[in-house]
Amino acid sequence: MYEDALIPKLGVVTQIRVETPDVKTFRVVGADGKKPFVHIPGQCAMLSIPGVGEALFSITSSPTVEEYIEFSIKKCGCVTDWLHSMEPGQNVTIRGPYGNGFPVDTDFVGKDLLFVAGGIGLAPLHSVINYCRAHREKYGQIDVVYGSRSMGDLVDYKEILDDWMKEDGINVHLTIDNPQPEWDGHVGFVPNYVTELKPDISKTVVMCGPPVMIKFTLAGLMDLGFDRKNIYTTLELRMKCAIGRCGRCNIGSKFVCKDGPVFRFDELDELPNEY
Amino acid sequence: MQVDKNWTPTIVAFCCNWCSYAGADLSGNNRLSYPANVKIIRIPCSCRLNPMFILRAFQRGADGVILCGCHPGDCHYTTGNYYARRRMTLLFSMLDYLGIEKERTRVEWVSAAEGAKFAATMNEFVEAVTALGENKRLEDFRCKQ
Amino acid sequence: MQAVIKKKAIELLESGTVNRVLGWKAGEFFYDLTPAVFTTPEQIEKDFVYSVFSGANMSKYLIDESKKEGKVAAFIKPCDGYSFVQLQKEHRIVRENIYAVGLACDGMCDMREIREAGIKGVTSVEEDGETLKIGTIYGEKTMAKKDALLERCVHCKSKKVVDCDEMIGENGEENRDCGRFDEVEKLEAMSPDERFAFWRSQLSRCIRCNACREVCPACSCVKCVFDNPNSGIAQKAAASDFEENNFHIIRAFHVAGRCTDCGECSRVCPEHIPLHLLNRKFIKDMNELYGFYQAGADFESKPPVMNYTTGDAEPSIVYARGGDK
Amino acid sequence: MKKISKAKIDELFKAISAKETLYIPVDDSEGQAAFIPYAEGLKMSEDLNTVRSAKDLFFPQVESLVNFKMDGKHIEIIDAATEKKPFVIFGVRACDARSFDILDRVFYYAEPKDSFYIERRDKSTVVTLACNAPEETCFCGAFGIDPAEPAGDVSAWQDGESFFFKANTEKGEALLAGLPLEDAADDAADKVKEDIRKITAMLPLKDLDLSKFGPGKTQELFNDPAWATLSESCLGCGTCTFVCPTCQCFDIRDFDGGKEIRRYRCWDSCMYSDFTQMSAGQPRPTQKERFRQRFMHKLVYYPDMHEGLFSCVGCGRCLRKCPIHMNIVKVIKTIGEEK
Amino acid sequence: MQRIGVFVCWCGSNIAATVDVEAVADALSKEPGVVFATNYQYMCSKSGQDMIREKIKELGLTGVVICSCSPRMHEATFRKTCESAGLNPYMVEIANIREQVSWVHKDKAVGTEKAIILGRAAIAKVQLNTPLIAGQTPVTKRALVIGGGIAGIQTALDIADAGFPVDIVEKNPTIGGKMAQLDKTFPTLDCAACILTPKMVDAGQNENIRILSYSEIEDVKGYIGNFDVKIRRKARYVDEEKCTGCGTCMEKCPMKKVPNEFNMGLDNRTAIYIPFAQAVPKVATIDANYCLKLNTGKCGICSKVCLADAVDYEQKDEILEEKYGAIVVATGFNPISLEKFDEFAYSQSPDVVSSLEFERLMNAAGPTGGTLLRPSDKTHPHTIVFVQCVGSRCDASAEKGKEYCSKICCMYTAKHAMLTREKYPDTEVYVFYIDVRTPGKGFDEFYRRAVEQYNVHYIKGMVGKVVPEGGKLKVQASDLLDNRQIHIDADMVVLAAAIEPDKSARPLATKLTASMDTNDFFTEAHPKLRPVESPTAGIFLSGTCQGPKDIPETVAQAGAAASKVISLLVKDNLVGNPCVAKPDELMCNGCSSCEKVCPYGAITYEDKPFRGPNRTTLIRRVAVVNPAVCQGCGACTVACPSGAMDLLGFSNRQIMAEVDAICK
Repeated sequence: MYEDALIPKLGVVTQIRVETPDVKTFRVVGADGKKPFVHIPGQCAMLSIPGVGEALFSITSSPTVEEYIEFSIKKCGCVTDWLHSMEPGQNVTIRGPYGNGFPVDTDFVGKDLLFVAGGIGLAPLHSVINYCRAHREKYGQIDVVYGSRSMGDLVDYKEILDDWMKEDGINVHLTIDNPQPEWDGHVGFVPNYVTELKPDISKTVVMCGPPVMIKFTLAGLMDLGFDRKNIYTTLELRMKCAIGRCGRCNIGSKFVCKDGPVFRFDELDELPNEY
Repeated sequence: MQVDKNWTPTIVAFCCNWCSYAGADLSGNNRLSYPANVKIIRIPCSCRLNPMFILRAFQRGADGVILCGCHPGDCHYTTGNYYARRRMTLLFSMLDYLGIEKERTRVEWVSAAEGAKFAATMNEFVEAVTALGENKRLEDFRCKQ
Repeated sequence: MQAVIKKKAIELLESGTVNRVLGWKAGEFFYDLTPAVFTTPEQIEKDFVYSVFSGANMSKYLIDESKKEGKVAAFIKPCDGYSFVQLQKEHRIVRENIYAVGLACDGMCDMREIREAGIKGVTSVEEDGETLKIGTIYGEKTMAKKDALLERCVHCKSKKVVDCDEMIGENGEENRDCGRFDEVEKLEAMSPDERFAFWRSQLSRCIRCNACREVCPACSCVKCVFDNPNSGIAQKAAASDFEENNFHIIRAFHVAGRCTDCGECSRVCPEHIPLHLLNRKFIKDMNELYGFYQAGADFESKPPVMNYTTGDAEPSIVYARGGDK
Repeated sequence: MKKISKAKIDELFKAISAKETLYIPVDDSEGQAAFIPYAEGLKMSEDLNTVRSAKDLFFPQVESLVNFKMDGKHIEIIDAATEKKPFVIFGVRACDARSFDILDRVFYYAEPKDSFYIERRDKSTVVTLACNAPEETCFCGAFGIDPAEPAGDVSAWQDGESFFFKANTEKGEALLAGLPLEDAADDAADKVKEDIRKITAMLPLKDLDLSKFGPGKTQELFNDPAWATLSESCLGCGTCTFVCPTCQCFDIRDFDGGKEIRRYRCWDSCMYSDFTQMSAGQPRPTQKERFRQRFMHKLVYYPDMHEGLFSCVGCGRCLRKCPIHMNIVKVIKTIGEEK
Repeated sequence: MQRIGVFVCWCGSNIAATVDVEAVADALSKEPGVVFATNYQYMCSKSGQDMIREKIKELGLTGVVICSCSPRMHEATFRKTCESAGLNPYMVEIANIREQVSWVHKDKAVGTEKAIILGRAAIAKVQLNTPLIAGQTPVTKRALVIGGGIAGIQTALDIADAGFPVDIVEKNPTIGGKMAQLDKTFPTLDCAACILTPKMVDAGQNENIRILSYSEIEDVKGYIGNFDVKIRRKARYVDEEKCTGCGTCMEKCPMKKVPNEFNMGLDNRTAIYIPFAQAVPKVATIDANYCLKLNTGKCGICSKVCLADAVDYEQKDEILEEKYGAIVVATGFNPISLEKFDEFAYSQSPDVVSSLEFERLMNAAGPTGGTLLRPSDKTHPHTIVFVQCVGSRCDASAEKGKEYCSKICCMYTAKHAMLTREKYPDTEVYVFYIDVRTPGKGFDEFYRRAVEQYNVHYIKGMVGKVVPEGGKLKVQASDLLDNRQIHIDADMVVLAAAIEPDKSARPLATKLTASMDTNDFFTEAHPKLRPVESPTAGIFLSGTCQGPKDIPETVAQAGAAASKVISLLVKDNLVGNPCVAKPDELMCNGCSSCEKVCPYGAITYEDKPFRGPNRTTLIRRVAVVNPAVCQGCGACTVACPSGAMDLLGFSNRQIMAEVDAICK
């Protein structure tokens, strides 16, 4: 078999979990039944269905999981539609991991971490949060602010309730956009909730979510006096190769696929505003 | 041209729902046989046939494409086959201009009562295409094994 | 001519008739004029050029320009004029926002013809009657202007500007005897094998750069079927012979009856594929089978592919025409 | 240095093509030069350069990556790569020879490596040819390229009577070793070089000033208002990209042929509106952003990533082929002019 | 991806004998998306249908493929079956393995292979099917009849009789049309007025009928069941409500030299007039072209003498806006202008008349009070030559006249000849004809009576020239049967002028987006099966606007059109065919290509705002298809260069998927 980074490996989807009406989590192993590769939290992989297309997804499972990798995927195009319609046992092709990932073993060590996520934006953070939970001793306090349109749109809700919220040293703050009869938690948009919580400016912040959420949360954090050096986010642009060659995902001289997808805001400030 | 004795062409027949598809059914009702390599695709009217479909068929391995519709003047939608007639005339002329065998494409008007004509037309068309051999000029190598 | 046009452009700007002028802007060399929008008399004085290299058909730019604030002045050569009218018929341009100045034209030159005549490293050109005096880094060369003309000008079908607000120069007449179908006839006279070989040798050079499509005033679709992932036939590069043929056949078919034969597709093709011969084949067939039709010659007529008569020729007429197998 | 009389050039071509495929520039029926495999009777083009650059031979417009077979839930991955045979390209100009360096940094040296490209590069021998008659559109000098001293595995020169050859690499030496060549003095081509340099000194674009461009200029140039006017008439076609020897963007697509699904990559252009289109948005929504991307990449981003090397070689193809005559020289002069 | 169930039918042995149904089901079960495949003896039987229903529910099928007989046979059946199981009926596809496989191919291996391929094609199509829901549109229960001749009157009466309100729009001051001008009618020779005027009165008095006379159609918008029509009520300068039709104004009007169109200009009328005694509505109208008051400001006599105070010189045109569910076109015909037929001296001698003029000359209410007198000298003509086919059945290259047969001329000429001979036995009557066409009940007997009983001289041949000379008309003609030249000195020559659609028809057709043939006759939806409907849904055709007809045919078609209208208006809602064209407005250019080929006028354009780059808004012209009007032929989908127009149920991708599956 010819070897090239663009030639994928075979994978098998062994489990599909319905998270929300439009998000499913797919568990993938290699053709040999083992975990296809080792990754760093925040990295991505290319999944494809031959004839339908190839697309980049962030890996949602923590590197600490030894058996498989997982992807939480929202239905929003032809590849995702196809993935959503398939059943366990289906082959897919996979290549990766790609990107830089979060500095979990360097910059994050010893820091208080604040994770801010909106909707499907939890997917890339899920991997980091679980990694940090697994290496709890390396980090300070962990806060998670997570919001969605409604209760039904909260990804990983069960895990958050059963595991995260029951754990010491991790505070989860959930919010939904509009009131719902079954909901007794916070109601309101994520950026406002973050400001309401008045996080300490020494925290390292990791954000992922829709562009408006990022924009207003960032503004809120700036008002609180945060340093842009301590705020991270992950970006998404159109990609074909995911290895810095096809020429699509550059922002100025940086490729999102290779130099990203994780960027600090002070790094982004140096780049042209084209993302 | 060398023709493999066992080779049979793939023929796609686009038939309008109102006349020709019914004509094809009638040739079935009357047990008038025609070669099995003719496969019919039902379209509402001959004017639904986009030249893209014809080229697509050749790309995917068809050796002949035939369009059957109501006789001019009898279109269920009054004017559909008149448009189809102009479009196909121009398309066939263009294919011929590109050096693609003009015998591979054909338009035939078959009414719902002309079961015999349908069968005869198909027999004759299959024969003509068989004589031409495989479609090489509009094939796509990626659709072959 | 250039002086008159520049004067007119400045006059239109200064009188407030228009707030900008679509024209040709000087480049690095005498021949590389770029379509540009001029907003001040100073810009026009400095950079506006009208010469035998102002061949570009600018009517397609009017699709966007005519939808902007205020009126734009456009200079319309006869062949551009057909596209200009055709685009109006297709409701693609807002006529009220355009001040159209018709230009009498006696042919535009093609740099490619000059280069193919073996003249290299050109730096200047001077029109001396029917001769072009061409300065090059390898010394001065001369060439008859008629040999340097664009293909479409050699077979100029009309010198008539169909629709304009005023003319510079005398408006001319249609010339149906321009011989533009001679090449098509030559091909028709060949055997199918020869024709196939001819078109393979041409179309196999296609690099699918889409220049023909992007420059074509009839190809003004919001999104081309070949770019639309949902069309089922989207393609980016011709990955097989079939796709080369398919693209050019479908493109010619989509513009059939709307193509004014402006010849831009062939002018811009980096591989010099005679694409106009495909469009002209359709035009010739339509003329012969359904009566003479010139797209963009009027505001009312229906293109032959969107029309019919009960007595039209049957498709089998094709078997009777063209060369034998 | 070696030489061969011009009358015997066919013998040389025959000798090379007897061993491996030899590509030479040949005029086609419409007078367009292209690199095609040598066969007896083919004459080398008189044109300075081919319409498409020599990059095609290493990075072809369409390249099969892998095939798949689908059967129910099962996918089979099938090798699509065919073994690449060694080949020689003859008559590559100095500009195109530089373009290989530029492409190498993306496909050859950067991790992960591109096996397809590397295999072709490794199996090829590049014979360059000095430019006796540069065109007015040439500006390779602006990038420090000397058309009288082309790089490549073998450099070649021609005068009225002979071709002269000098091997620059081991591969080049190996090629020359087996060929029917005569020995020549080391300075045999000096007269040719001198003539060429006389001409390059007269080229109209010889003084193209690139000082405004290069690494670290992103912030300075990105918001220049001139991008809007320069891109105004751009049609958004891919001509410049596809004739460019250094453009390397590609798309990866699947084609379901019914029997097998073929995954291939093909050239793409950052000038196309769908290049960066996502279902959620478009970071380069108008032609201005797409146009700017192409030139910023060549003049700023690429140099940023690759030690100041510009991703343009001054071959002049875009100057000749752009349907509306917008090109990198106009961009350099407009954006680069003192404000 | 769909979850597809495949059901292969044996059709007893009809399919199973030449197709290995088990192998077909087995092969198809392996196709992508197929979750279930089976075969069964009679899929269309109750138990077969029950199985389909069960499997849909049990397996949550989203698509069904049935390999069976022709879809023309049982597609509707299986769609209903699936619908009853909760599956959208348009998620069903049929692979025709009976008529197109088992019945035409005798070799079982060959048949089985083809059946599998057709099954694959159906599966490939179903993969791309989308649930379709037929749209419903409410129906305005009111009809519009355009034209108040016998066709319009009859249609209106029949619709009104069924209880629906009808408006008749008539451009003239009265209804009645051409039939009102006729004297007697063939072949029974009863008087036209005697049979027509009671109908006119009925129409005038019917509670459900409103007659809008002296009115024209200004604009038509909308579609079947929901037309919005603007009607121009032309100023008649007389208040219709007040006018009693007493006629005093006509007596006093000083402007008496207005050519009387009702009598074909053979006499005069006044500027204020009621066209004829039995006019409905019987209301005076001022002819603005001739009225002294309106033209010079001086006069006003009619106003002074009107006891009802009905005259209003200030009246203006009014625009009435009404809603209708159906429109009937009954615009009728006119004889062609004879200007181009100079050889018959029509414009040189007043004694050369058209048949309609002759009709008035014979009529008791006509200019001569029913005595046949030559217009020139009011003397009794003794020799009359009738010329048939004047302007009918002409060569297309002659550039005058019509190519078609006007159908009624043979019979009315026989009638004229017969009536002349009966009233004035001393008159010699010659009829020149090319063919005498008398296919109709009692027609040929009638013609033979003219020849045999009344001794009318029928001569096969054409009149070459008529020259007025010394009070006579020198007729030169040829007798084709005897092969000789004939010269007749006639007193009168009567020309059977061809008939053509009324001039108002073409602009009206444009407003209605109804199609017309090259002769300006309205085209019917199907020449055989839908002869009284226009291809544009909701537009119906009555009378000669569709083609030449005599009175009984006209009345028959009028009734047929009325019944079609009634069957439309009784519905509260119209359920459409969901397989209609659908434009993708993001792709649409608004270039109008689709509109040009749509035979139904189903496509209109709208300027719509779209999101442009950088938060701008772009206004673009895009096509809008009215699903209530579209019939789903697909002509537009091919005309559309951008591929924006697609046909639901037969989309580009669906058809290409079938092609792919077949050619695989």
